[in-house]
Amino acid sequence: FNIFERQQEAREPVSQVVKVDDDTVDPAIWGKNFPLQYDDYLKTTDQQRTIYGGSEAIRRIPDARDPRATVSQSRLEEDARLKTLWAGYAFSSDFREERGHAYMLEDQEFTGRQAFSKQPGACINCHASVYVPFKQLGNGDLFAGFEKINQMPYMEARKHVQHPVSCIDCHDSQTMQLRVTRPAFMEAMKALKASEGVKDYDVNKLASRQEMRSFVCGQCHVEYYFRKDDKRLIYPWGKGLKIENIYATYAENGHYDWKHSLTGAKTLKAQHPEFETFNQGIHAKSGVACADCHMPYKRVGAQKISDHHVRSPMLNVNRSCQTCHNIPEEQLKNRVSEIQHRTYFMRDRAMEAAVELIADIQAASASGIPQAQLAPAQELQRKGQFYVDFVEAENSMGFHAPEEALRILGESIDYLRQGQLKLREAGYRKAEP
Amino acid sequence: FNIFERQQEAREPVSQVVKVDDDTVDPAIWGKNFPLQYDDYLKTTDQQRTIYGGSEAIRRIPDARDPRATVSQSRLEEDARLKTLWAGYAFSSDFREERGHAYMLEDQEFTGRQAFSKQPGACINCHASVYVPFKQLGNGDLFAGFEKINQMPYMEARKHVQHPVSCIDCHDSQTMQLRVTRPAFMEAMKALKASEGVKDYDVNKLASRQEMRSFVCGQCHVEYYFRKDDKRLIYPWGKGLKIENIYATYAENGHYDWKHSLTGAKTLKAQHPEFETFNQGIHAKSGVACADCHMPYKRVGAQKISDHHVRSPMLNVNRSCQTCHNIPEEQLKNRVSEIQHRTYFMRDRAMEAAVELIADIQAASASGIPQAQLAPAQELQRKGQFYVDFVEAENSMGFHAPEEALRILGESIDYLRQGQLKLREAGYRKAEP
Amino acid sequence: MRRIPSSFMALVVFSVVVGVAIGLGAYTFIYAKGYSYLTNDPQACANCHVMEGHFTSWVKSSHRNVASCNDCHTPHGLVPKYASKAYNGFFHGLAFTTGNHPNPIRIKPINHEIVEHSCVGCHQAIVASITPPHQDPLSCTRCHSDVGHALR
Ligand code: HEC
Ligand code: HEC
Ligand code: HEC
Ligand code: HEC
Ligand code: HEC
Ligand code: HEC
Ligand code: HEC
Ligand code: HEC
Ligand code: HEC
Ligand code: HEC
Ligand code: HEC
Ligand code: HEC
Ligand code: HEC
Ligand code: HEC
Ligand SMILES: [Ca+2]
Ligand SMILES: [Ca+2]
Repeated sequence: FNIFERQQEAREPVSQVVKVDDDTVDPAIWGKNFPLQYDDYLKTTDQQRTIYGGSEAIRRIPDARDPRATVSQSRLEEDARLKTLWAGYAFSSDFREERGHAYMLEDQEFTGRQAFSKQPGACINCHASVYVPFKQLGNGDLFAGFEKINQMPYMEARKHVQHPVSCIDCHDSQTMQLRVTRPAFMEAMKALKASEGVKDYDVNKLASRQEMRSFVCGQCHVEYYFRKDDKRLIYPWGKGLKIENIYATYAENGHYDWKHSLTGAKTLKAQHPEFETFNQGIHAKSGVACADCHMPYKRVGAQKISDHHVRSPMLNVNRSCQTCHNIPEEQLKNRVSEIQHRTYFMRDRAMEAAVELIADIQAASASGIPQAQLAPAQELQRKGQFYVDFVEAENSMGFHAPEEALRILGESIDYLRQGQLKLREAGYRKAEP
Repeated sequence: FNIFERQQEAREPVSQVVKVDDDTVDPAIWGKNFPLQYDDYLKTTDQQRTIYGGSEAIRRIPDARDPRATVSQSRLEEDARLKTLWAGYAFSSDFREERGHAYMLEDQEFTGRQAFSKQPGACINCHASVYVPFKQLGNGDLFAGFEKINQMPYMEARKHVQHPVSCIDCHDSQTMQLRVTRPAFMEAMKALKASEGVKDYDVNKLASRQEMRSFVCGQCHVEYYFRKDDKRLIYPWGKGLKIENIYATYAENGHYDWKHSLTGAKTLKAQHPEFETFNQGIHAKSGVACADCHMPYKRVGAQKISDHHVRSPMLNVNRSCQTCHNIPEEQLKNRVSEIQHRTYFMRDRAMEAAVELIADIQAASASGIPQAQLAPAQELQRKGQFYVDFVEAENSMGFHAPEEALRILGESIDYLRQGQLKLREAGYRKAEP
Repeated sequence: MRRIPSSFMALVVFSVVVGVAIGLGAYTFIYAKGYSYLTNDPQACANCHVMEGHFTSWVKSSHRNVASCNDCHTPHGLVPKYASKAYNGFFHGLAFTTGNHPNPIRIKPINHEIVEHSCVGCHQAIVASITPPHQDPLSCTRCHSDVGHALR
């Protein structure tokens, strides 16, 4: 009966029921050994909204192109200005609130963006369990397999994977120790450390356990780009993790994601820079890791385990926050929503400035001002828009680093408004309304 | 020797050596009963710089108008743009880093601002021990005495006071309980609470002890104005403590501090809004009070006393912060300087926008654009400049409420840049350089 | 599991040195009740008023009935236990007498390490799955900082 069982559990926390090795992709097999973690892992199918996070399950009728019966709410419908910002780019066709890990593979395969333009195989890197497929494609060489997938068209790459992120992507199969499996992340960390004077950094050898509790997430929750010549997936950290470092990297290599269809500017799309942003915040500086908040410990019987139901901490405040912050749940929620509302308010001002600048460049161009004289404004659109997008695309609405988010938005407004001024210096004058 | 003494102390903390009553202004007399607090109180003559705070003692040769042998560094010399912001106002003639309480009376009496224009008696309210003088002038009625001082010219009011802020300004002489003594603060709190739906709020009756540990400072470390018609000293909190509430109050009553001499805008000067800013920060929201950081408990033998050497916590990190933050001193200092550097960086951008707008209005006006068409830009100068000044004048360089400070600066930039755009809409075009 | 931190070896050596230097320390040790360190009574710790805050908040803490000061603050095993007590008793007595210590008091790394070991010592069962052998230990107090006493 109960107590006896629990004492058993306590003594022998890990019961090896089945053998798992470095080629076992299927989480159900790992789940035989670790049923508690596996049960929670399966729960990432849940959908529940918080003020700015979580996600809402919207029913839809499956069709031939897209068999999904539910999707998340559309962010483009929530704020139509985003379509103006991304005019001419796949994101303007379909962009939704992200949801739990269980959906990552289908959401990628069936997003409207696939219909807008052909997507590259490099996409797969963060939407599936790729560790074993990489090894297989590379004949045992992870990096070689990664290169191969990068070169494929998406639909071909898709055939090589089967599962969303799985146990093997974060864990060593024999020790269950955390480890990273993404070549792009390993390279980027090496470049980052090199910029700080540390040579030949090998993240799997040198990172502490506490660092790994963030690094496993940093494999995917990061800003990235595909190098124009070879579609190579790269995390742009060679000059540092801050937005100005990343922007400097793009300035140096001239990268742009697309040519803005309304203004002709060579624009950039920022994508989920959670890891970069989190690192500028007080929690990272205090040694707190992603897993502390998004996979807090929970007690199950006589054991403490990491909650593998990765989700918004606002759905689990008690475990996620209250061990460190001994204040009532209501108050903690207020703290978060205050930070988020403030960020949203400034994001709104920056978005307003962005669409005004875009309208102005369009009008100025239409009024016959030559391209050479539009260039300074286009340059400021590129920069200001990347800055506001960096906060917009980051998924905590400012919480991960509230001050950094506001700093970035303030700068964004400055660049965008200065862009408008440049056009006036070039002779543009707004028509009377 | 040491240990024996300490055990004695523990037993008898308060020894009433002399009688002190509600008319005893001289702190030396109170000091007979509380020598430990008095000793620390005297130390506010110390001058030591921190990165953004404290103060530096600059020697000068005393002269007939100004007998001071030391002053603090000039803020106008540190950033000459301030003179442009305040053109035509007394602050553009002399504005220095504030220093310890011991100097408050002399610094006010001899500031260059006194020579620039006649200052009102209302100034005295926050630079001297006025409680007993108010009572005397009002024949026992504090408010009546306050009204009288408000009406006097500064130099006449000066004759009625003798000491900088003293024990009686914060303490009840019989119980040593905290209490507030400034009619302007009592009125302002009543108005503030009324705006929140609480009628007839009496701060000395209703405030908790922990609140009082901030309110005694909020008597002076606040934004204020002199009502144009009767020179009445008022803290503009009738619509709330946030900058937009304060600005709305000024918008409603049409108040302005001076007419900007370069642009003709009806401008506002923000002054030390520590209390207002602090209240928007995470510390206030967590129940931390001014005294917790600026007058931390210190142990003297077996007694715990409040350190009456009111100063920058950066000179006293162990006591000021480590009671709550169990991290190394170096790390705490880094946290503070990171917040401050970020604020300073954005303040710098906002200042730049402000002087550009001022230059543009000047040039637009010189180029013959009529006043009516300058008005929208002047209005935005008034607003944007007040916003940047609100952070500039606040003395923690953002620390008291880092996110609020950045939000305000971001908005400031938006207003100022929009002001520049308004001028272009009015036909102004910058001359080629 | 409960490996003794190597720094304890230094402690043992130290306590021998103390034995020699005891002449100097005796005054402090006796009159400042530094010997309180040698007992298990929490009241004894509160003999020094700088410890009072810790004592009074321990009384209100979740551990008041299950762990006293020494259960957390001294290593388990007789030699290291008394070595650490001599070390702390001596230095804290000295610090108390001279008043020469930070206030609020800051725990030193070596004593912090002892505390972390104590947590795992009692809670071995429940934390077994999160403290696998051969991996860096996680700091318990990073999350559970106020289990023993919140106030300082
Ligand atoms: C101190 C706690 C904390 C840490 C550490 C932290 N987060 Fe978060 N995270 C939050 C909160 C709070 C939110 C906002 C949730 C909401 O709005 O519902 C959030 C939101 C998110 C979201 C969007 C969630 C949703 O429900 O839509 C993602 C994705 C995310 N975080 C990933 C990360 C990653 C990756 C890291 C580490 C690099 C990290 N977080 C570190 C607390 C944290
Ligand atoms: C292999 C890539 C990958 C890894 C590794 C990864 N994530 Fe994610 N994560 C995603 C993708 C993709 C989504 C969006 C899935 C979707 O919307 O279909 C996502 C979604 C999320 C969400 C949003 C859930 C919601 O309800 O909105 C959170 C929170 C999150 N991840 C946190 C983490 C944390 C914490 C870690 C590390 C412990 C982590 N992720 C590791 C790719 C990854
Ligand atoms: C570096 C990792 C990474 C790469 C590469 C990546 N994704 Fe994602 N993707 C994520 C993460 C993390 C999320 C969840 C956070 C978010 O939505 O902002 C996500 C969310 C999504 C979503 C759900 C939300 C939405 O945007 O509608 C779709 C669809 C998606 N990705 C498609 C793609 C496609 C198509 C590509 C290739 C062009 C791609 N992803 C490449 C990491 C990545
Ligand atoms: C990252 C934060 C974190 C760390 C590190 C951590 N814990 Fe916990 N601990 C928690 C949370 C959250 C809970 C609550 C779980 C629940 O309520 O289901 C908890 C619960 C517990 C409990 C059980 C409380 C009960 O329900 O009776 C014990 C005992 C405990 N922890 C001890 C430890 C020890 C010992 C360590 C160090 C080896 C440790 N913890 C490290 C966060 C942490
Ligand atoms: C996105 C990353 C990620 C994935 C995927 C993942 N884990 Fe984990 N897992 C973690 C993290 C982070 C920890 C905490 C490790 C630590 O503190 O050292 C953890 C810890 C564990 C532990 C140690 C005990 C505990 O609960 O802390 C086990 C066992 C475990 N995971 C099993 C699994 C299984 C089984 C799966 C697949 C069903 C899985 N994990 C998938 C990130 C992941
Ligand atoms: C492992 C410990 C830990 C966890 C878990 C944690 N925090 Fe924190 N939090 C800190 C530390 C440390 C600070 C820095 C201030 C300090 O030293 O007290 C902090 C600061 C904060 C602040 C003030 C920062 C600001 O910008 O105003 C807020 C708000 C906050 N945390 C909310 C949360 C919320 C919400 C969660 C859960 C989603 C959470 N924290 C989880 C340790 C933690
Ligand atoms: C959580 C701690 C904390 C609280 C609470 C706090 N302050 Fe401060 N204060 C600081 C820090 C830190 C600085 C920056 C000091 C520096 O830069 O040297 C500062 C700076 C100041 C300065 C300028 C000091 C100088 O050396 O130039 C003044 C004046 C001030 N605070 C007044 C107040 C008032 C009035 C309140 C309450 C309404 C308050 N503070 C609340 C921490 C605090
Ligand atoms: C009677 C008005 C008044 C009261 C009450 C008052 N202050 Fe001040 N405070 C001042 C003035 C005036 C100065 C500047 C003096 C100068 O520069 O000559 C000042 C300066 C300071 C400084 C700057 C010291 C430095 O080195 O730069 C700090 C910090 C400060 N006050 C904090 C507080 C705190 C905390 C309280 C409440 C416990 C408080 N003050 C109460 C008027 C007051
Ligand atoms: C509502 C309270 C209050 C009133 C009224 C007030 N002061 Fe102050 N004053 C302060 C505080 C608080 C400081 C310290 C903080 C600072 O300098 O920003 C200060 C600082 C000063 C300083 C030293 C720093 C500097 O600005 O060079 C001078 C001089 C000064 N005041 C003069 C005046 C004069 C002249 C008047 C009347 C026009 C006046 N004060 C009215 C509260 C007040
Ligand atoms: C600017 C405000 C201010 C002034 C001026 C001031 N005090 Fe205080 N005093 C405080 C505050 C705040 C406390 C903390 C009270 C509390 O926590 O209830 C305090 C506490 C005390 C206490 C109680 C014991 C302690 O140290 O906490 C004594 C006694 C005391 N003060 C004496 C004096 C004497 C004597 C003077 C004049 C030399 C003086 N005070 C001037 C603000 C002030
Ligand atoms: C009486 C308690 C107390 C004191 C004293 C105190 N703090 Fe805090 N501090 C807090 C609390 C509570 C939070 C909110 C986060 C949390 O809950 O841990 C916080 C948060 C912070 C943060 C994170 C906020 C942000 O914006 O990033 C910093 C930095 C900080 N404190 C620095 C300091 C410094 C420096 C001092 C001394 C000048 C100080 N604190 C004094 C209680 C205190
Ligand atoms: C002789 C007076 C005295 C007694 C009795 C006393 N302490 Fe202390 N204790 C001090 C002093 C003084 C310090 C500060 C030492 C320093 O920081 O240098 C201190 C510091 C500490 C520290 C943290 C500093 C460190 O070195 O890590 C701990 C833990 C501690 N004491 C625990 C205890 C325990 C447990 C007891 C009872 C068994 C106890 N104390 C009895 C005076 C005493
Ligand atoms: C359940 C465990 C536990 C018990 C029981 C306990 N403590 Fe502690 N003590 C701690 C921890 C943990 C720390 C370190 C806090 C940190 O680093 O965050 C600490 C730190 C200290 C410190 C150093 C100062 C500080 O606050 O960091 C002193 C002094 C101290 N304890 C005294 C005592 C005394 C006296 C008692 C008995 C009345 C006692 N402790 C009981 C766990 C305990
Ligand atoms: C002497 C044994 C002992 C030591 C040492 C000890 N604990 Fe405990 N602890 C217990 C017992 C027994 C309980 C159950 C108490 C109860 O149920 O009320 C407990 C309860 C807890 C709880 C759940 C109650 C709460 O406060 O949330 C946590 C968490 C915890 N311990 C963490 C720690 C940490 C962290 C340390 C080290 C700093 C520690 N313990 C040291 C015996 C100990
Ligand atoms: Ca989501
Ligand atoms: Ca100063």
